Amino acid sequence: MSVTDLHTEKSYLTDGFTLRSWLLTTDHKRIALLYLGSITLFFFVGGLAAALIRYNLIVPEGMIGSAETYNKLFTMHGVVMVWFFLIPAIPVTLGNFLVPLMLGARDLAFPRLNLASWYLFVLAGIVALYSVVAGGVDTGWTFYTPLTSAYSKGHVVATVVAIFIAGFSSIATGLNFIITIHQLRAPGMTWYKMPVFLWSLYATSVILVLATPVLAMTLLLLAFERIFHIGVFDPAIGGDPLLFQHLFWFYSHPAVYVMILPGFGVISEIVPAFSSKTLFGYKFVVWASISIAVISFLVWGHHMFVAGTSLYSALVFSILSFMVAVPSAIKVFNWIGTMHNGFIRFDAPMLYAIGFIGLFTMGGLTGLFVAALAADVHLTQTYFVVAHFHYVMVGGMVSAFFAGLHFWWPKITGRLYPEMWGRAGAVIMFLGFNLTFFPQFLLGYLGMPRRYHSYPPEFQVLNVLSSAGATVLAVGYLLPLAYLTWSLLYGKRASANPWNATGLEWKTQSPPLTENFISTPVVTDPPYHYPRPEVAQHHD
Amino acid sequence: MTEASLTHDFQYSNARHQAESAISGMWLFLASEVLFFGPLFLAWIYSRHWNQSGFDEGARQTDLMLGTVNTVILLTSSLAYSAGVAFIEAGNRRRLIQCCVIAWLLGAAFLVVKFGIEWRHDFSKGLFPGPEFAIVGPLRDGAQLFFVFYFLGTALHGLHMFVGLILVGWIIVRAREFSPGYYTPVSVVGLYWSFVDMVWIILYPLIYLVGRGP
Amino acid sequence: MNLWLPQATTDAAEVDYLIIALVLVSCAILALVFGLILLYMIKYRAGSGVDRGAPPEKTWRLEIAWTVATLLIFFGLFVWGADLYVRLFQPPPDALHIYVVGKQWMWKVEHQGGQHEINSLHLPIGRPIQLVMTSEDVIHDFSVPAFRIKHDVLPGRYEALWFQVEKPGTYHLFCTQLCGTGHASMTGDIVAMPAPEYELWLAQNGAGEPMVAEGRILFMRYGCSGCHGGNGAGGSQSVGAVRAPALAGLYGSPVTLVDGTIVTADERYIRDCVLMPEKRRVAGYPPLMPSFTGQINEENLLRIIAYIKSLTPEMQP
Amino acid sequence: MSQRLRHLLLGWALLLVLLAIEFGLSLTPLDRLARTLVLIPAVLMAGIVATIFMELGRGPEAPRLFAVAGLLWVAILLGLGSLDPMTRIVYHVQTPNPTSVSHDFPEPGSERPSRR
Repeated sequence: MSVTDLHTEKSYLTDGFTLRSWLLTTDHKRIALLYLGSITLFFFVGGLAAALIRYNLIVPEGMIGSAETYNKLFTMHGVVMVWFFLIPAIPVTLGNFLVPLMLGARDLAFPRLNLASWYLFVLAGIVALYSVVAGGVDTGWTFYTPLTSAYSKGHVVATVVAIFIAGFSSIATGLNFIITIHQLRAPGMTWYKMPVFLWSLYATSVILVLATPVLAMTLLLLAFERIFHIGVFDPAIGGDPLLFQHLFWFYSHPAVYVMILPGFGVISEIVPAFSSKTLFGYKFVVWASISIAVISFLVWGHHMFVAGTSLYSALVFSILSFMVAVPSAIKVFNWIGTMHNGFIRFDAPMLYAIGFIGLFTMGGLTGLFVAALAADVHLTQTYFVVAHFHYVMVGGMVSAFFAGLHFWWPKITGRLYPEMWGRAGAVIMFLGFNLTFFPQFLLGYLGMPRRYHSYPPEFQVLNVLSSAGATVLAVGYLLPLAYLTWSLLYGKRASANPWNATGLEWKTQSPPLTENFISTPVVTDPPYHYPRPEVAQHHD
Repeated sequence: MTEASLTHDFQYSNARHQAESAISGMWLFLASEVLFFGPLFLAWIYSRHWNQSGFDEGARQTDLMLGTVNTVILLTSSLAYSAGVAFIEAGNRRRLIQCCVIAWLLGAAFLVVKFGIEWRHDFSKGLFPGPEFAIVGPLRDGAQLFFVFYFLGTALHGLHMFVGLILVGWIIVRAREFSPGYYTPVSVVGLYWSFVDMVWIILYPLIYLVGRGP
Repeated sequence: MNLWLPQATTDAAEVDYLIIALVLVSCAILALVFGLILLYMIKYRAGSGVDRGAPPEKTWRLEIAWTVATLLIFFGLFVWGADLYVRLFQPPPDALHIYVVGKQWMWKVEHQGGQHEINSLHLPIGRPIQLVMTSEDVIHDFSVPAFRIKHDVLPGRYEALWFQVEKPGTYHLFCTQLCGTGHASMTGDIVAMPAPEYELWLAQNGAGEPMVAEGRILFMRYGCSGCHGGNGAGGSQSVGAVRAPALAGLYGSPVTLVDGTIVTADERYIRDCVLMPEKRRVAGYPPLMPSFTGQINEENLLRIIAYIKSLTPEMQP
Repeated sequence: MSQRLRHLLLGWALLLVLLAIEFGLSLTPLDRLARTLVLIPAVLMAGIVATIFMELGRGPEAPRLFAVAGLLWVAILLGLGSLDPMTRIVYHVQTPNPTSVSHDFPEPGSERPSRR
């Protein structure tokens, strides 16, 4: 029956049912769904690798016999998760879907480029999976030379090519977003009337466009060195292996903010909506996003405090790293300030959002440990670092992704997900995550190095704890997959604005028409213009 | 693109709006390109910093004359194309085509000189880094680093030139569609063409000049 | 926690104080964040009828307040961490030098007396130890959690790492820079013992020639003495030899290079001179010295350097 | 129209002049570090291409924003990126005339017998 509804009601989903109408579409909403499918696939591929990693570490000598297999596993986990899930996830799915809707535009500035970027992404994914099938890589996702350029037996070049292509897909997306935000704002949609989600995507795109090409060239230099057995990183001829690390982190540190900034945006939409209160300190949040994008380019050296760089650069990069934490702190306080005096509802998106604030705060604070030089010397390259960036990326970014997915699910699919299941998923994910990764902070302090296939027995207890937590976390991830899929067919039909949220995307029907709006909207209200709760009561 | 009207796609309010977007987009892409070449320049700084004599010795092996001639060729090609843009702006399509053809020929000439002549000499002189590298003695390593930079830099620039030639050719083919009212592709390709020129303007001293001299 | 991870060196405790301080700051901020969230979740839940007051007008005062507060805290932590870091990486002059070579996938250690060990390092407590480390292949990292120190070990250059062990005992040594398949097996034991026991250990394991003696033999075999003279007295003295700088007393002294820069002749410098003479050429000497790259392996190079270090101007033939 | 053409030709002439300058500069007996000065004309040339050929000054402000961003970020990359090698290992000391020493001996392996 529900399927027939889909056919009857006019929306971007019912605008053509042929495979062609999907694979050759230039509709940003359909491309978002194409992307959603691809990144979900990669998320579970990377997740499988993670599961095997945790499985291996249950016993000190390693459950998986061969160290080589283990090294290939965590390399695959890193490469797939970083370039094929974390970096694209929010921008290419929620971003693609919402940027034009929130701006009151009919599509992105360059729809065909948008489709092309998806095909590039798929191509990159195929090459990456090929390199795995062909035998994999064992160099870690950081590809440090000379291990990668001369010693590794793995399929380095294939993997590098995959990342290279994926990079251009990101550049295309970022470029598209920036131009769209500059050019296609609806009448009355001034810069300071834009939702913070758009601001954070703008900041993200700046990083994508200006950092990714650096990675591209770095990988070219690496491939050249591996193919011709000579290159600028080769210490044997006076090249400098640290140059590779500088270049790699010039991209990869800002890339961390590519992962988390869109999350900030999502949370900045959800917290006001479920506190039915305007965002606290809008301009501060906006400029915090922009300054994060800029400062994130000035801190890469903190990945190299024990790598043999000069003392001076270590000092400079250390203080800059502390600076980048300030705008993040500002955001956290502003979200809490938003909750103050609000009318807080605890639907699943809000639960995910609160989980995000907690986990991200922990991730951010442990970042201070590794920014403080002397502490970093002890903690870097250990499980402390692993725990730290998983708190930011998985605890932070993935929670935000699920928060946003639940928040806009009714808009995207026209269906409501089962609320109770949603809340259960949020809670299980939060608990499972902490069970998995908190023990790793202790492991790190005690000195357990990362990327170890086997370890001294005294580390076993904490490792078993972590692996046990991982199973809970796995349930937390499989649950939404199940009930969200279920809701596609049997979920209740969603109204245009099920959350009483502000923002243009809620002013059009769910799911939206192919052309988004019947007539181009005109913006008059400031952002997050939530009526005082008394009024809000009447809405329900 | 079904709703796309003659002059502009449906998401834009008018043709000018779309033109501005396209031009801004190209500029942003070029900014990205600058960062693409950035690491190459940083590699130049590192390699020369650690191995100055050898690196400069490598630079002395390059062919200053061909390099300089090529630079002039490229500058002129860029001028020709920009003139073409000015002409179509003024509605003179015939001149546009002539300018584009000149620009195209000059660009092709650059590639012939660079890869047909200069690279051939370099290879025959055994300057490609590796076991058979010609320069021996204490300066060998630095010189090899220089030629890693040289070959990678010129190859990537050449690749950009090649793409540029295809684009300019495409403009020539489509020339009859353009008018003072609509010539966005001409301007956009022009931006790219001049940018490739710019890259060479920076590469030229890094390859031929800085290392040379007494 | 410290109960589980011994503080074996003088600096270990200091690093722990810094980490504890960081933990306290984090806990305070976490308590604030979680506390407020929980409070508001209960107090301002949609159902509750508490008076919300008027919507806030000006927010910037608060914003400035918490921005400045975080800035100050962070800056304090930076200074603390930086100060300690600088001390961690400034070896004292009187440190006992021990040579470490990393290769896939083992640690090779050589003591002054020529004693070798693999994947273990015996050292005396109560005096500063300076490791002179290099790698034969990829980047490794010498990490001893009980000492709260680690440093990458790079091919083609020396990295120094120093510490003073206070507590005797056996401590984990890890390679913490992914170095290939056997990465996890590139571990070892640091055995810290009182000075007398260390001397005893040296005596029992003193099979190998002392590094200096071996270095002297290599110095002849590689023909260094041809130009630099026996005992490195300098070429000019020895008849018919080419003019080459004297090496006696070179170690630790400042050297002016052709490009006018002045460097201190440390292990790193001497190593470069042997492998890439052109790069580190001394002012006033013709560029005649051939490069020994690929002709001397790391261990022999270490011996030659140890020999050159041992040379003093008094030792004329 | 013709005025625009004159503009372009002027820019082109300027480019050739700057090219000649850097070309000449590279042949002067400059110290190795000072020789990087030839990059200054090059940067000016790039600026001329951007402003005159690519008409950066005309049209919407977004392109100018992007151009500045590109420059700023590449400056960050090269600046912060070279901070480390420039301050690693060797401690530079100002000597009265750094070049004087290196002039006493011909560059090893260099074909040029003398430096002038």
